[in-house]
Amino acid sequence: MSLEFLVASAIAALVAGGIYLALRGRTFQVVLGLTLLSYAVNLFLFAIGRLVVDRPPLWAKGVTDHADPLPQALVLTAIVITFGMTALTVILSLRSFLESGSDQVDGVAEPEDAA
Amino acid sequence: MVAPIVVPAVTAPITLRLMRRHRGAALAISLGACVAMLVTAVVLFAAAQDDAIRSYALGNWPAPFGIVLVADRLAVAMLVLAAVLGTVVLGHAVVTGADRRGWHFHPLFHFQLMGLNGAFLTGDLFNLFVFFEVLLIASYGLMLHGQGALRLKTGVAYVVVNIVGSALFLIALGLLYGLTSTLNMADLAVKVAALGAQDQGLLRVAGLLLMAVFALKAAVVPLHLWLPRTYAATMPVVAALFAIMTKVGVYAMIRTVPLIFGARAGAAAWVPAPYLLPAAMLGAAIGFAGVLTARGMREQAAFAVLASTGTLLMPVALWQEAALAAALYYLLQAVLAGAALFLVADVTMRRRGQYADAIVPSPRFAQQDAAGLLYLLAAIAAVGLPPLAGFVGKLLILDASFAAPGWPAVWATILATTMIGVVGFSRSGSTLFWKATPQVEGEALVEPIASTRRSRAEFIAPATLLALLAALTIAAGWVTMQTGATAAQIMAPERYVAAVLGAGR
Amino acid sequence: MTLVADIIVIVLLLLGAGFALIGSWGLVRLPTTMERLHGPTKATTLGLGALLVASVVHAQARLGVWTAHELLISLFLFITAPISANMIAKVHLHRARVGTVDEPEGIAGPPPRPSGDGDWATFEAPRRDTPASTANS
Amino acid sequence: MAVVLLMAARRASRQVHVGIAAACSAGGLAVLLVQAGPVLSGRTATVRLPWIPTLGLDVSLWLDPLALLFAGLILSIGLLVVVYAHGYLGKTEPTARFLSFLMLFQGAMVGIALSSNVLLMLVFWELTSLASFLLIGFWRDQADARQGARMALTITGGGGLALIAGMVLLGKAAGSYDLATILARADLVQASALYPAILILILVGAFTKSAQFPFHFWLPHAMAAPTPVSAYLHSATMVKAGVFLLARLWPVLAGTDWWFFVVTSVGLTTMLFGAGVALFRHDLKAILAYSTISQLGLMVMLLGFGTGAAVAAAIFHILNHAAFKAALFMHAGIVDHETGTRDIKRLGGLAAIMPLTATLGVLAAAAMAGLPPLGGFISKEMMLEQSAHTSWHGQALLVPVLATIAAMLSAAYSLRYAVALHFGARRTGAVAAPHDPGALLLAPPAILGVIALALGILPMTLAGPLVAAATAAVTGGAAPHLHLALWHGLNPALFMSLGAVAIAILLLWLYPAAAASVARLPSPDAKQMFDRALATSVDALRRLSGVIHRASLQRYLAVLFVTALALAGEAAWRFGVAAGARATTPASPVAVVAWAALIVATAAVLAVDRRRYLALVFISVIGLVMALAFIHLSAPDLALTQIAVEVVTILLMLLALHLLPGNPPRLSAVSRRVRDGAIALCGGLGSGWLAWAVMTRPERAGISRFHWNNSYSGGGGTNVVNVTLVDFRAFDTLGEITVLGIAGLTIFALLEPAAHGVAGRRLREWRSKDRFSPERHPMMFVMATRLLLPLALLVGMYIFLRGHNQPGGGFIAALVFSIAILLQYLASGFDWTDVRRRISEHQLIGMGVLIAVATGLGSLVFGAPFLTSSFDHVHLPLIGEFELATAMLFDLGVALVVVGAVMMALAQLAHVAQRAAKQDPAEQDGAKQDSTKQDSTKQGSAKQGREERS
Amino acid sequence: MIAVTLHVATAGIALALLLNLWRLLRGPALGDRIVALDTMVINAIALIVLIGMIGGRDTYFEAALLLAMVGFVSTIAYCKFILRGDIVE
Amino acid sequence: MKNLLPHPGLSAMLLIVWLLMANSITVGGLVLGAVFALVLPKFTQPFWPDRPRMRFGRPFLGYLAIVLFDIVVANFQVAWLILFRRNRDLRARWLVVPIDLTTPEAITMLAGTISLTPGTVSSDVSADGRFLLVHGLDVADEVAEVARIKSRYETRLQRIFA
Ligand code: NA
Ligand code: NA
Repeated sequence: MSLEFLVASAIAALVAGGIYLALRGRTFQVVLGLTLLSYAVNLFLFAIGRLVVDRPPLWAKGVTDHADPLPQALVLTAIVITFGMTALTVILSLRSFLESGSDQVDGVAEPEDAA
Repeated sequence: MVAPIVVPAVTAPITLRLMRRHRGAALAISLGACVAMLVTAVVLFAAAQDDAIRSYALGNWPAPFGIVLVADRLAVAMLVLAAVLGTVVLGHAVVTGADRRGWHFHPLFHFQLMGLNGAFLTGDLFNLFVFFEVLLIASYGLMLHGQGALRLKTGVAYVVVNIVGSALFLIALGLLYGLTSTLNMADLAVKVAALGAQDQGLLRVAGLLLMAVFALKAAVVPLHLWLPRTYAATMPVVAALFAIMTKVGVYAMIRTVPLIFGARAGAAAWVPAPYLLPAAMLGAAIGFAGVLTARGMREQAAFAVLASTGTLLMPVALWQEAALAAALYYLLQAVLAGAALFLVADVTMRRRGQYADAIVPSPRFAQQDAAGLLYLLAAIAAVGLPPLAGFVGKLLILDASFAAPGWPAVWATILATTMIGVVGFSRSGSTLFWKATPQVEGEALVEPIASTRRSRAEFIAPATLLALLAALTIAAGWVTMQTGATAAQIMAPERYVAAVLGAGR
Repeated sequence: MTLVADIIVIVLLLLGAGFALIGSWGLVRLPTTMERLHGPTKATTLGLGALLVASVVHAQARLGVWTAHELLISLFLFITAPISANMIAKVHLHRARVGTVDEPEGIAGPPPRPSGDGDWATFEAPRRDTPASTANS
Repeated sequence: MAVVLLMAARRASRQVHVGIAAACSAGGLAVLLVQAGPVLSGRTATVRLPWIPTLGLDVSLWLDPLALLFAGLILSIGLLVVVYAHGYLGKTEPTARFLSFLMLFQGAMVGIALSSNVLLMLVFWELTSLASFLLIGFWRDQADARQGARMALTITGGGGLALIAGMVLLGKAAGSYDLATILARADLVQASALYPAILILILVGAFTKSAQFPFHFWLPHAMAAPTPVSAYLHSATMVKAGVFLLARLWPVLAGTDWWFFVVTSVGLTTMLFGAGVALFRHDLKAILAYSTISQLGLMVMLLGFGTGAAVAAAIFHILNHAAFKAALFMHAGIVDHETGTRDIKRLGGLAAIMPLTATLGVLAAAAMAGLPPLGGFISKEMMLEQSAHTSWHGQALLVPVLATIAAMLSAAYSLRYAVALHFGARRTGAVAAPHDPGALLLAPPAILGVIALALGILPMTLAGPLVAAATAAVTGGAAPHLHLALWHGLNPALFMSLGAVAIAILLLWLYPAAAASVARLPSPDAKQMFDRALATSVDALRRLSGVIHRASLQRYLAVLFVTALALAGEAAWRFGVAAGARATTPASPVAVVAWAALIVATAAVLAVDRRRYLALVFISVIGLVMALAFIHLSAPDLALTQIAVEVVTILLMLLALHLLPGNPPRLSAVSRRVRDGAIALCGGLGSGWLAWAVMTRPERAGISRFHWNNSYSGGGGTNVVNVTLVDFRAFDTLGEITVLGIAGLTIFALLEPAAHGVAGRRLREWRSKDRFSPERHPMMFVMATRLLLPLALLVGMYIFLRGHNQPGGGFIAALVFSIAILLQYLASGFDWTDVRRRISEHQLIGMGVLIAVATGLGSLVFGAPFLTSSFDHVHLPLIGEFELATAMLFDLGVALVVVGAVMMALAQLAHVAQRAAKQDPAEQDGAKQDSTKQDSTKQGSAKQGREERS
Repeated sequence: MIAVTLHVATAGIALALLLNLWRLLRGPALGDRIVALDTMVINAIALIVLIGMIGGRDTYFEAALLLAMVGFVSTIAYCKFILRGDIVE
Repeated sequence: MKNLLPHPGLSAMLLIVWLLMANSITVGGLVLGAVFALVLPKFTQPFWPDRPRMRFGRPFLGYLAIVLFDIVVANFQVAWLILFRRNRDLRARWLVVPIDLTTPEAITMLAGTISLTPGTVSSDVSADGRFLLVHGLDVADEVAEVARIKSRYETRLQRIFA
């Protein structure tokens, strides 16, 4: 098995899991789904620079063999943004639950005791 | 050139700091910043009149290695539009006190403008993503401003859908980078054109996914589902600002397709082409049908926004210069008209007590005639009847799309949907402003706003937008000349590439 | 010298990996939660410690530099590992006391009460002005 | 041309309003009269202002005889109507609004007449529809008025849209939108493949406006308008716009079989139908409305004949009809005004009590009946004469016979109107003793009546030149030989006319019986049908729209996923996405193990998805594997970030999880889960394959080569990733921290009010079903964190300072700082920790953004672009060489924002439940009263309280 | 020789990770799962150290240090959640 | 001096940690480390009220040595148990250790030591802070084990935290 296959199949698994969870009915499941999706996207964006083992992009004189630094920088930016978005989503869904008494994404109110 | 981004970026934290203790000063700075932004935008606009495309290398790193801002006619026109809309809407928010209905309105507002301006100016695809995120997350904040159960619930959907959209954006972007190893849009144009046969499939996947993302932002059918409730649930003054948000998606298409996915892009040439036109036609149909069936003014305005996007994407989808020019004119007026509808909804619902914006008869309310007149004018603009700019826009579209493939369908859609819109607005308008029910005793649970000098000030902003629409009509000759030149610039991407990468390349 | 260093490195590596593996094996084969807790808290700390020392020696032997910062990792682990174990034990005690189905009592049975009239902090709020309470500080 | 906004003088007296409006009309009329001489002598006056050159839409007006005729008609009747309205409208009616609408209409109408650019004409055309809408709905409290207005707008506006299409096509076919040019290119247009479409579309526009069958039904309902409006718009002018349009475009459209059959047939049908219905209506205005329909049909039919003589007849009839019909409407208005009813069955014998009114009514009705010596007689004769020469599809008799029948019916309803109303037994409706009205009401119709009479007696003098010139303008030829006179000798037309009148009288004799039998006929009510059709379709659309736009995130996402999949699938299917040829990297066993852990953990997350706590635990595993993968694949910065973000995310989720409802039941059905599973599977496979395809392609030299080469020399750092973040792509980072900052602000805005209102109540009432340990702050943990805090801060400092050259940087350092502080919250609780913090999150975020921007702006001072970095290696005695880079200052801004945002999210979330619990009942009530409209002072004080604490 | 040993050691840690994973999936007690997760973190640190040694570079030290420092935070948070529900009170 | 250097022990530790992290001893590193070693304790002062006085002299070093030695021993013991002792032969026991230490810092250190050393894990402290609950993996004699813990670790800690 090649690393490329492992990464690609990991992306596949994460995306599949992410999509499935994102399509569920409770906000927390959706948040989990988004988390999986963001893992997948980060990995994807990272893999786009091609996989290089043990050649971190730290400049040194004469070194030419290195991982592509740019996708890493992009992924870093993406991680930060995703974190902000995740935090917001988590708190928004919580707040929405507190306001409506239901944690269903489609806003069907449940009786209080079921909550 | 960086000012349209820096000004709001500085204003936001300052207003954040000042708002607590010195509201007056904060308001002055906030509004002043909007005006400054407007002035900057106009200066840039004036500079762009020489038809030169200017690029600005951030951090002094040359393109395509660093991030560049690019001010071409399209970008500066969008800047002016955003600044105008921002100023008017902010003024309205202050006058109506909407900015005090929750936390951090002003910082969020300026961050929103920063995101918009950044998205318009940037010449880098990943940077476009970043500014999309800035404007989106600011829009989440604004969208939730004022809160309430419905708004929060709707907000969850809005946020989640857009997060998934952002994930798609990254995947598309990643694919493009994987194929071309560049992010600069001009450089992408060059590299995409040079891709070999084996990469065409991937290229097309990337292009189509990117278009799907833009379509989601632009609320193109069938990716529009999120829009009506979101815009209807938010505060009208915020929704008025959002009138430009869907157009950012359209902007992104207009920016990227001729440049990156133009004729030389192989399998990705004019990449949204087969699908955009039918989607746009459906969008116009669904939008205007929504105008007819809406139960509330905000919902109606939201559908009108949807309709305008559909209408404007029809000529865009033809990817021809004249059609694009017509689309750009329509875009300008559609943003103003959509915003006007929301602001009119705002002044109306503030006066109708618990009837709010529901399209049902209510007892007579304060300043009904004035609100009715504004509604009439806004509806005229939105639906595209004379004498306001919507009509001119539609005429331009009809004229420009003639003889393009599928023009009879485009024409039929535009005219038929206009018809539906006319029926819709006339029904709702006569229900809202003509029909009256007697005042029921003790009904006014929510105190409506009475007619006062202060409350009359609330009409300034919507009236301003309508005046701008009128100006857009009267000056249509000049404006169409501008949009024509803009379209010519867009359809000649080699000039953009040369301006960004230097003539040597 | 290099040979000695190499041998030290090899031994430490095997020792470290071995202890880590044994610790994890303990986690699998020991009968209940409390017993399993012993594996990681001990075997892995030394296991990791041995690997870190191996790394130090290795760096010295190969690259000729003294790098001691690996030891910091051990420092942090020595501070944190007992806390983790303590908290997990509390989880176990609490859940066993509450009677959760999937939290069987270990072979040691329920914990004896401390002498005197009180109970363990997991079951009884720590009393003020005692070392068990940090509320007074 | 003459639109005056009376709104400006809204508060002035009605006299002023009427004065302005009348002056307006009169002024326009004066201008016309001045121009009339030259125009009739063949010199067309033109005005041309460029408007939208790119579109070919100019404000170009011309005044040819046809325009003159029409504009004169509009302005003169307008003047009379304004005067009439002054008498007609009640004292409390908003005359300013009424007259401004009326003037808007008048201006638009004149615009139609004068436009010499077809696009401009469209503008005015639609404006008339709009003005008509406003005027019909003027009495907005009446349901009839509102519905009538909407119906009129729907039909005429809709027709207008067809007209738009027709006109633009016409312009395209003729190669210009300039009317004169178009009129000269009939051959071009008629040869065009578009001609049938152009014709049909334009005819639809004209027929709807002129209430031709089957678009006629809006007109009777437009009678809900005040009578001046009916008189003006719906008899004299607007409805004639369609006729005008046919006349205007006659040279370019007429003369073909298409034209003849469609126009003639529709006109003839309308004429017959309108007349027939008019005979059996009892509402005065309804009679007049159907009569108008019929008369319009007549004019249309004449234009359809396609001969110059027929055109002349039509044009003369336009004049006649305008005079007598406007007069009749005003008459009906007077009757209504005085008697309180318009029901002809409740009225009779008015001649005795309202002699002047009666005289007027009889005179005008006689004109409508086509009796000599009135103008109506002449034009009817001309019509019959023309129809006698017309053969319809080989049927020589069809047109004359039907035309005679129509004339007969017209005579019948006209006579009925004259006789039943004014003679016989006295019936006065709701009022006991009606009387003639004042001069203001009487004068305008009187003038019109006189004109109607004069047109009969002195036709050539009064109308001859005008009709001739206008006819010439229509036909585009020389002025035809025209002989307008009462007596043309004994020709077929006279016999047809005589016969028609005779039968009409006979018919009136038999009227009661006929009326009874007609009443038994099913009478489909167009309005009800229209309303029902509209309501049904609105309901259906609303249901459809409701189904489509149901508020369902699940659906939004499913559509999004499916769309993306379909698009990607299309591309892959059409062009293929094959793997590349790049050599793959063999995976070590440990990589396989880590991979297995990730796959298993992902599957476990799905398997336990509703046991959220466990799902989170498995998410942790995935995060850990991700970090390991980043290490293995040469991305230490990413690994660091991943590790730190993971912890913060887990804390956040646990905080939220605590307040969310417990393990919930499964929501979705099996079928739904299968569907979602299929989507997920496709998405997973697709994205995995895309990744595979890219990874197996050889990499290309791209822009990152530059980054690598310039990282140290140009950016002053060896960690290329960090240099990219804070230098090459610092602008991205600026945007990114802005995102975080906004997230922080939004989170605060979300959580701050959560202690109030519904949410606050729910928080206070919230009780977990789980039993918890009573121990809040475990001793060992607390003690360890006290030692860890300085250590972690030190590590953070280290990571921050070396980030430029080694893995690390502001963002990771900030996360370490945040975690160090969060650890204190975790161990010692919110209150304990919060009082010990020195700086608020707001300040951190604000300062961070400002520092980052200011760093970028700093370079502007030195004349370099925004965000240009600068660095130097500084030598200090004792300390040695170290590096100072502005990029580090930028990184400091990053760090501040990150700490601020993270703390905002977690601390606020941790705080919210407790704050709600601490709310005293008094404040609860205040909050309940108005949860959305919090006044700012209360927020301010809450805010201050928070600030003082921190 | 050292290279071989390094790979052997790595394989050992990998095996240890698998064992942890098994316990994590299996439970049965929550405590078991948390221990398993905690141990995974420690083994991951070991793995990072070994990867650093194999590559002969110092670059991964921070990652290991960070994991040692913050890895236990999530363990504690998971425990605190079970014990108190509210992890910050 | 006390103002400038309120916690010499902590400061020294921070300095050492800094130097270890920097992985080199340079003047610049020392200065920077010293700055942090001085500033951080002061900055974190509010988060650690009543920092106990500790003696970092010989007793402390001796204690460290013993603990390190015990950790190694413990690892072998526990490894042995894991590998070769059958589950049913495990003599897992709860031990209740009465403690004479009075500061939470000291008790925590004791508890931590117990967890790191042979076959024992500190599981809880009593609500009054006078007993530790310790889990032994294989305890033959409970009383002897408790006595060993007290004599080997607690007495030394008492000296350090005097
Ligand atoms: Na109309
Ligand atoms: Na009408």
